[in-house]
Amino acid sequence: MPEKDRYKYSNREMMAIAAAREVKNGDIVFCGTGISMLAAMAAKNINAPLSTIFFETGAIDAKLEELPLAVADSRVMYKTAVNGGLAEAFATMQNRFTGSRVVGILGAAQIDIYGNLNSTAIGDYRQPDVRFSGSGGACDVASFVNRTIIFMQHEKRKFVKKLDYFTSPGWIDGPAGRKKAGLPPGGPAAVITNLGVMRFDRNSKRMYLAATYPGITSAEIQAETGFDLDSERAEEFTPPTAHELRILRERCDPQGLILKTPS
Amino acid sequence: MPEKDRYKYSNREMMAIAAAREVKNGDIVFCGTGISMLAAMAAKNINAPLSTIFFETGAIDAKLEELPLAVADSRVMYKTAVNGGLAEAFATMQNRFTGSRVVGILGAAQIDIYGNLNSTAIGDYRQPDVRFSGSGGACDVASFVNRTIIFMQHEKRKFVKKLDYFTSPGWIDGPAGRKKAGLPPGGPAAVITNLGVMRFDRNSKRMYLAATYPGITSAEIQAETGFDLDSERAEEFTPPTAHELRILRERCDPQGLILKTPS
Amino acid sequence: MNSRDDKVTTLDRAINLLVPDGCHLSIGGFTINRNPMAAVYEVIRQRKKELHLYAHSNGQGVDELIGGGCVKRLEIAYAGSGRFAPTCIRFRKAVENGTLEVEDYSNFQMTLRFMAGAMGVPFLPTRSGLGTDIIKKWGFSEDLRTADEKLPDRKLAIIDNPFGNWSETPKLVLVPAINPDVTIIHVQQADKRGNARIQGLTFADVEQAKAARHLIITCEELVEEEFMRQEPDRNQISFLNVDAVIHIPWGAYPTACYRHYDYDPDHLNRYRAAAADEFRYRTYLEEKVFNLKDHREFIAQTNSEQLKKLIADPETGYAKALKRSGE
Amino acid sequence: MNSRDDKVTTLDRAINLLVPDGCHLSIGGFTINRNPMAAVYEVIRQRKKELHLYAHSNGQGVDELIGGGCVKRLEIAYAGSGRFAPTCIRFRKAVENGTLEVEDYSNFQMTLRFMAGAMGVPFLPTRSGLGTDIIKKWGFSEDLRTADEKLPDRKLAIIDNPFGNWSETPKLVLVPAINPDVTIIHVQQADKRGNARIQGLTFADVEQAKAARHLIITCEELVEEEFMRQEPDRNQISFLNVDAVIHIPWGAYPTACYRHYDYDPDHLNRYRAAAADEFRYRTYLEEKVFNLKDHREFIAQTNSEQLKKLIADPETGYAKALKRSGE
Repeated sequence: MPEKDRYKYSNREMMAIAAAREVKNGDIVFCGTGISMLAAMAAKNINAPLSTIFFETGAIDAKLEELPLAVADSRVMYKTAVNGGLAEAFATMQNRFTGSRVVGILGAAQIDIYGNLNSTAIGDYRQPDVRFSGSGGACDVASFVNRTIIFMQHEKRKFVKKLDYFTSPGWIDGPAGRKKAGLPPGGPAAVITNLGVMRFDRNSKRMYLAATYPGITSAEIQAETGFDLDSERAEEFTPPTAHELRILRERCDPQGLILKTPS
Repeated sequence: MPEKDRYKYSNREMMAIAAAREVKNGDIVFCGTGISMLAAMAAKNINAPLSTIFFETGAIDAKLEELPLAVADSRVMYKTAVNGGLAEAFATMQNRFTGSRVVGILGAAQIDIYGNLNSTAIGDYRQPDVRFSGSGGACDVASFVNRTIIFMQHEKRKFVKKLDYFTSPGWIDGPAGRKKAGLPPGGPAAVITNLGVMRFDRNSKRMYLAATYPGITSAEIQAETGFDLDSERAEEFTPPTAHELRILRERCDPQGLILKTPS
Repeated sequence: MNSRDDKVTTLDRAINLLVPDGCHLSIGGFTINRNPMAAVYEVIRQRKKELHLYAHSNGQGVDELIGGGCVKRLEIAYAGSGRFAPTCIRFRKAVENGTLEVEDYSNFQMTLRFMAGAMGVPFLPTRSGLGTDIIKKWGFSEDLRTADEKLPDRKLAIIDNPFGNWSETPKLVLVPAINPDVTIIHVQQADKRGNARIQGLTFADVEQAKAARHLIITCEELVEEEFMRQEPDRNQISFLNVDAVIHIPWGAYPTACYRHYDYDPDHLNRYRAAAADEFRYRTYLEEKVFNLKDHREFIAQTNSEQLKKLIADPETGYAKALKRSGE
Repeated sequence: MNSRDDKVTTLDRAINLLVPDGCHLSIGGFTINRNPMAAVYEVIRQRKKELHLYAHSNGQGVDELIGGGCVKRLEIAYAGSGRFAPTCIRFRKAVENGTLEVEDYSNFQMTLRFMAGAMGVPFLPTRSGLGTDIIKKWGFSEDLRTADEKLPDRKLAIIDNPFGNWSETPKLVLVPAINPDVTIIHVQQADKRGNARIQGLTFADVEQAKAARHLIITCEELVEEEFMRQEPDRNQISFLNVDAVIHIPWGAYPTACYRHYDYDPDHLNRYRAAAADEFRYRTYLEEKVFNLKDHREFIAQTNSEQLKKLIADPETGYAKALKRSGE
């Protein structure tokens, strides 16, 4: 009997667990609100107990007894190692010694094949069809840190050939892109969507399909992607285990604030 | 009967009071250790009760129940408005709104006719005959703030045509000097020595003799000055009053730590 | 900035005096925490117009000022209220309708810009944004920048590192200083001279405060100066920077104030619903802002049972087990 | 930098491991307060050589490292111990004898250099020093700078403001970042993971700590992590930056440690007298450093009546009415 038949899980749970598995023990995990925070909490509670959750607002290693609904939620201030401010938080990521230990978890409205992100606007920048929140700390994190993990809804209009607005740097335009731009090394490591997991080719820095979720085909993913996605290396993703799900649900989001709310 | 015969005062007391009188009510007073701190305390206790004593170490409006022997003395930390650090303290002076309200009290090993200071070295910079402590915050204060008051021992080798090392900017080389260098306006207002008080000509920005202490002649002061000192405008200095002296001695330095120690 | 010994005043007077139409304003707080909401509502109530607004990641306060029709131009990194509005709704409408000019920066860039203003330098350097449209696309036109002497002529500048590859950094983004005409922040404690203490995360409030020509502080608690001086290590802002102090309990409501009260999820959800609809938003403004005399009246009108639920648990600093989901 | 959960070690081991000969070292503290003296004596005791030392206004610690023969090059703003030595004596002798190379900056410049290192940028800007010899005269030769890859090629750089006259600032001094191989600071409280709390003025310790590749913290009190987390607003340094934690009561002696003890005027006066004379200084080094096993022994040897007089009054944080005048 296949493991996955023994319990049900939602797409969002799958995504949170997929991202949590990317976190290594000892990582400093920069996260935002919503699913990225949940993934960071899951990682710390499951596979990376020595990882440190870190918010751009300045909270280092928050206890998170309840799930914050914003990175400035008072819940991130409780029993931290240090309560500082934005200046210190971003400096920690730009700092050459600590920055290289940070993994950033980001989301966006659009992504291109090099993992560059748009979280600012659709259409003309000065009078957009759709306006989003803007960079926040995303551009900073994507500029500074060693590794980023990106959450996306997998839709053709979001996986685009060309971003309407280029908010946060991925690999820019290929292997020399970041260096040419003047950015430190490091860049996106994985894109986690509701359909599968994408990674970036070591040489070309182009996105490829690394894993499909159970029941999803490469062709279905390609159909939802606005550029050609190499699927040669695609494997089937190992779904969340009962243990992972239990911790995610019971310890990380017992109120269902993220797992059960429409995004 | 002249007032001054009714009590005795030392040169150092005269200097402290002379500097204290330069402080205006509402000024933010940057001071160092020794006589400059004493002058700031005297001003606050005598003529400028709303002035604020401010140390480069980050202490704002310290209570100073005992006289500190260094600007990092724990005595400056007691009941301040804020205990910060160096970064905040110097930023307050470079800040365009607060900086313009700061008066800095400085000392030096050498001074020139434009009020530029040397507190670094005598002789060749790389292998000096005499090495001093170096700038500390003096160069910063002299660069940023609206007005400085300078304490000097009046000796020919200290009032020089050319500084051996130019540590802290006064008027540089005349009325356009600071602007040419890229510095904000403001600059030295008075030089207070053991012989008299010098000021700077409004137009030429050259030092002139503004006041001689009782019993001291302009010629005696010129003899101790390594450049020509205009003495046309010199008046006799009004010596410390009994009230000023009492507060200086009893409230500011009851242990005689500054007033009774060789400098 | 002044040296008066007692700066306590009313919000009505402070806003009237220090926030003229068209002024360059900065407000503290972050998304749904410690926004100076009492002051925001007073600015709207006084029908201030054409404000040039600066924030980094301010959600509720920025959105209400925009919704209230007070803001002409905005420089910001992130206009969102966390899970309550991933993109602020009145902000979004205003940008899409072309009624609000926006200049985008990153969060660190905005922080550095306030820090530069506080430090008295014209810019600070960072590596953030190299290669992106934050560098290339400017929201404000060059003409506007040239014409307005309160704006730097460039959004930012790129320079080669004058120290070669020192710090392994070949080039940098320089972001220009902000010196707002006035900054408004809400703090937990202040004394009548203006010494102020923020509890919990400070966000960029301290930099915003020190960058400004004038500073208005609203506080939950107005305490004795002696109390503030007992523990000066915990104070961030001294009287040197402060112009006005206003005592307003619940002054950050409906956003949170750590150790005092939580954000009000019900109110924020109702706000979101109202903000999405022009008619309902008009009604909201009339009922919750224009028809009320002041913040005290707003708080008095608010369901007291609900307020009680928001009061912070003394141990954690927030309202434990507060019902926060759904509409 | 590491993620170990227990970084408590001995000073002997930490210095041995993290302070090799020739390394670039930075020490915290200011003149006669909170110098990491126990660590300074251990560095001397281990006869470290050719150190490249960074400080801003460090008096006693810098002077003893120089006197102990450990320092080849020094970058500093102010080498003095307040009224106890307006110019540090062994420093002065070493410079006048040509045995110490010095690069001079101002206090703010040094602070900005550490801050740049902490922030991860190659420089920070200031207006300080324009027109002076701090800009024009370089202590380290261009050849040395070019040859040593741990030094920037220039002492500093002057640039025109790329934003025109924005902030009324036509030009600026850029000072290069410092990233020491190791920084040592002494704090009042730390836990075993390295979370640290400084009481009173922080000087530039926090910037020095965060700029460094490795960080050694000595502390007066080693406390439970839970204690540190009860009031995280009061902590300045997190475990993320820390390599080693060493519990050393009286670790700043003979300099002061606010809220714990005062500086020792008698010892500092005796030090000054010894420092002025070659023979007496040799004797001082033998008796007070080389012949002692560690700081504990140094403290045990010190007159306990005198130590008692130095203990801080709980109200003011210093030793009230301590006899401080004369020799």
